[in-house]
Amino acid sequence: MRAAIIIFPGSNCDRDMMVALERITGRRPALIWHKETSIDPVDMMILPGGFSFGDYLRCGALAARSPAIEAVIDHASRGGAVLGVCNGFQILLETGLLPGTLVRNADLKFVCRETSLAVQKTTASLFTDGLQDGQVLTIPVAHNEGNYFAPEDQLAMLEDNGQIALRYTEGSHPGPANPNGAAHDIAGIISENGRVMGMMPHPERAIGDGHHSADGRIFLQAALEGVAQ
Amino acid sequence: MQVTINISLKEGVLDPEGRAVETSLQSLGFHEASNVRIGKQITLSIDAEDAARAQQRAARMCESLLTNTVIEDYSIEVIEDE
Amino acid sequence: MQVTINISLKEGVLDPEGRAVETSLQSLGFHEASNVRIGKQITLSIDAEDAARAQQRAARMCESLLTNTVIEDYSIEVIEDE
Amino acid sequence: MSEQTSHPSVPEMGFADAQSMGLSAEEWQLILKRLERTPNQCELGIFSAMWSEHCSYKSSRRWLKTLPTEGPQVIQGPGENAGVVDIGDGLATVFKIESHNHPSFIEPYQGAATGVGGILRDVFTMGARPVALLNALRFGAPENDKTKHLVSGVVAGIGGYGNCIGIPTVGGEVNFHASYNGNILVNAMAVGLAHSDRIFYSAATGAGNPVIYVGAKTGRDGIHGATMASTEFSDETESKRPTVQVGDPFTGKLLMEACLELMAADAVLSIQDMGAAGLTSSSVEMASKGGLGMEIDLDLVPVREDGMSAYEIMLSESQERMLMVIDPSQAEIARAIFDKWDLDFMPIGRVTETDRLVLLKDGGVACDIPLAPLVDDAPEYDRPYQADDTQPQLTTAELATDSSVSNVLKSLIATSDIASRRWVYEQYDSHVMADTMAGPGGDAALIRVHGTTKGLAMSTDCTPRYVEADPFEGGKQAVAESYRNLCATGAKPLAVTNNLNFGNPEKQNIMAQIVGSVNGMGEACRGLDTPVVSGNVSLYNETDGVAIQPCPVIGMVGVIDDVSQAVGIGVTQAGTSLFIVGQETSSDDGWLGCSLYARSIAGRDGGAPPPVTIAEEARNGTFIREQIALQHISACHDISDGGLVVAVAEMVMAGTKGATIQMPETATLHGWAFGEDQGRYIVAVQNPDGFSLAATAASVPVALLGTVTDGAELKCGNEAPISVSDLRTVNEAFLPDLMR
Ligand SMILES: Nc1ncnc2c1ncn2[C@@H]1O[C@H](COP(=O)(O)OP(=O)(O)O)[C@@H](O)[C@H]1O
Ligand SMILES: [Mg+2]
Repeated sequence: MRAAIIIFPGSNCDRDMMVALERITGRRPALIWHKETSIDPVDMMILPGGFSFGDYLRCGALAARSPAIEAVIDHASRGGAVLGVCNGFQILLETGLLPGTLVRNADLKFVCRETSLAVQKTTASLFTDGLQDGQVLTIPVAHNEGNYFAPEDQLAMLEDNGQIALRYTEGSHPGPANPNGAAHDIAGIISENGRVMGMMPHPERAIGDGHHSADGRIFLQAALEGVAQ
Repeated sequence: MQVTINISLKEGVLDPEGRAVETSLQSLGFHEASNVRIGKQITLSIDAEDAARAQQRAARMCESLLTNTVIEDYSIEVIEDE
Repeated sequence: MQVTINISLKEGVLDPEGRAVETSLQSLGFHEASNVRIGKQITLSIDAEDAARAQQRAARMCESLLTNTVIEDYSIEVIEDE
Repeated sequence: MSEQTSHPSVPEMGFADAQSMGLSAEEWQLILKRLERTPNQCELGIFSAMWSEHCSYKSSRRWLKTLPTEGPQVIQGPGENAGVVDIGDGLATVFKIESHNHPSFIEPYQGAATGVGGILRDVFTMGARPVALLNALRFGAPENDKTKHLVSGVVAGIGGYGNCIGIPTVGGEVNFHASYNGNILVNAMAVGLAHSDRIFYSAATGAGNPVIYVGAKTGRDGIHGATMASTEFSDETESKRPTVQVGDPFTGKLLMEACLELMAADAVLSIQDMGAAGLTSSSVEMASKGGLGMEIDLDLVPVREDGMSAYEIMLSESQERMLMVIDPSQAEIARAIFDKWDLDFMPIGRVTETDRLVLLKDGGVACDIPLAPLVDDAPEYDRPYQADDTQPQLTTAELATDSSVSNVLKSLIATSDIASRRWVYEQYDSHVMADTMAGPGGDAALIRVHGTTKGLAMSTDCTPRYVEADPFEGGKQAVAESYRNLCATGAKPLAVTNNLNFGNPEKQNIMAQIVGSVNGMGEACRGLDTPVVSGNVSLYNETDGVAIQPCPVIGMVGVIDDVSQAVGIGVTQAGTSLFIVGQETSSDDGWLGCSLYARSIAGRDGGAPPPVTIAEEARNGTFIREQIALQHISACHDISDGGLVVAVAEMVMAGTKGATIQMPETATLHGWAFGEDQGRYIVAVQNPDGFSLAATAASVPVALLGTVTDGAELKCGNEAPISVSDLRTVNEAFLPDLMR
């Protein structure tokens, strides 16, 4: 399993993701600077969390115009696996690899806390094939713009196509299940072919070893196995 | 050339910030305020031979970076230097 | 009455966002762009008897909530309903 | 333009100019004497900035010198950008706290954000990668008009910077008191990790070496911020609204990565961030520490605006800038690194042998002054002091009320002082970097140290009402409480940083607060073996002549050898026994004077605060750490604000179980339940007999308090049980209600 993490100026979860993947697979993923125009073939490309380009203009907007993104789009168009976490999700939406947009949290505040996520296995996807339908994962979020929005018809299409892979659900946190007001409680979506996924929660911050939860490891492990299939 | 680009959310697109501002205005006693929407205004200089060209380049900038055409509309104003 | 409020950073106040956007425009090949500054544009309806009154209320809203007068300037435009 | 271009003495400055820059008549005379001529505007500005309270510590220096600063663990004490402490394995922790009080009052978001940015630069300047942020915040009364706006701006600003740059904010404190209505406190602390043999210092080396400016461009931001931070506030200053500094965490992140990369490449000889007083303090400090001079061509400084004068360039407080002396043979490598990160990299001058600071502008000399007087001859005052009357010792009997313990508990945990801070800390990314083993909500925060089993523990603390009532005991208490917070997780406290927030030192009673609390702090740090390695002083925190409650904040850092053995405050194992550590069963007449109970329940402010016995703190803390290392303790919490029963309630709310506690049959039950006697902890233990024996052996008094139960209730003696979810609801309400 070869993975590459794309680093943009302002990315700040690149190292976290690298450490998590290394702990899970024993193998260090490649780190790719955003100015690279070609990327050696890998099984999965990961867009990490953070504040690429300071979140200026719109989250992910400036990163989505980086040279390395063309290689990511190329990889995806050949059916390669792509995972975007948090800011990485925002970037994927800006590139058009996934539909919709992420706007400011409904209460206009940054939110960092644990969330409970229900896995939805309504369509085949390498990201969810190894998980159970309805399985609840406890994984933290930390973002300012995680409020998923798409026009009604597009939301209906996402539902019909089974592209909603993770939904916020009731859990142990005292606050509301949905931390940001996202439409249809969407925490993560996949592309129609199930090979590109974007999610707001940070699995790399929940891999056990002293983290509050080890459910992020379960998620990443399943995704890595899914890619290897 | 001095160019102003106004970017607003398309109708029907959720504007949590606008909504929050409206609520705050109401609670401050500005009951006459409604339909608050928050957009962006970008100003920049564009080095171009004429206004039409500046307008055209600004539109290209909007399409390729400055706006998210899924949820945003834009309008451009060019002021010629004297 | 339809009111538009343009809010911009005072001159001399650092605009990191404008700078980042400018750099990005340059690297996308828009070399003619410079002095990019990013402000806000708020649109709202104000229920008022006349334009002067709407203008006055909008200014009050700016002073008490909409702008951060330490670092921002604002201007108001009122369009009367027909 | 001509004013700055020609000779240094044109235009001539007079005393009135000096005064407008915050200098006294004596200081003006001293400048004339040292210079043997009249300074020009730029030179005068440099003197005024360097001699401001903020840069020179002229009122506090005499007392700061009395603090203990040494120990085998100390690699670098006060005097550098941040303190450096050995944590073994070839690693060091680098940390400091700093205030941004005045800017945050004027523009809360940017003030707080730039405070965070500034303290981060202090830490990575030393060659350390920042790994955690903390803060200490004081706001006015909740009902004050401005409080809500200030809270929301400051919290958003702290988060805005820390979240974006990607350093977790893991702890802090927030309190509300009317004395901060017109003068809030925003103190930010950063903690970093470095290799202990790869620390970078600011002293310039090698005459002839290039001086390089890196980072963001210089604008007219916050000119004279350092002097502003040294004068009292009034409505007039508020309306003056100086150009505030705007933080750019994105550039901050690039600058941090570029500097760390450059340091790893061995190209940096000395480095200093441009903090308060910008290019002035950085150039003066680098040159004077190196015993050398510096010549800078101001025309080469990257600027954002046209027509900036020498004065403006030297005193600008634009953010995200650094000054470095580099090895000339490494210049190309250095430039390539800064190019990669899209940052300015500009040689602007050189180190000289002259002992002078020489600034060139527009082909002329804009400044030519000797460095020695700026630093060594900076005024130092021995200000007179006279303490306010000592507070009476209030008896438990005179503060007793009729309410049941359970009812008092419910009231106390709802008060602004004790209520949950969740609304605040959920706006901070507390686990970016993925090393946060314990974030906000417990006692100390814990950050794992990569490549080792270790964890860094850290906390910020101060109880201003104690300091106000008795500066000496209050100063001791701030240290002791931080110490307890660290010990409660199992970590060994190593050293402290402090931020002395006080009113106008020219008033004798304020000066007495400073002297008393520094003395108390010193005694505690000596006794607990936690030397002071860095710090900051913020004086003149007054509005229209009314001073804040004194707030000498302590930031403490320690280490736990095996972070997987750390314990939290939440009770998680039914059947474990709860003990009070540091208290005999018989001593049930607790100290209510100056407590939150006295203030919120009995309606009585003041009274002597609980005394702190440092030897007992050390003994109890050591015992707690040993028992945690032996894994005899499954939950631990120190007893502080609100006393014993509040501490138990916090353990239950943070955990997954309930508890039953026995209460003594005594006339002074409220003293027992809510007294704020120091040096105490509550622990949950598996083996009560073994624990008691160990305590006896260590001469630590302990008393059995109760049991952790499977139910979701807290039961105090024979009183009706309170459901844990009710406790949480009451405890969580204050901030969301206030901020709604
Ligand atoms: N401003 C803040 N930022 C981050 N965390 C905070 C802040 N204020 C309080 N906290 C966290 O809330 C918890 C309770 O704070 P506090 O009551 O001051 O604790 P203690 O009394 O143990 O010192 C601590 O974990 C603290 O770190
Ligand atoms: Mg504390």
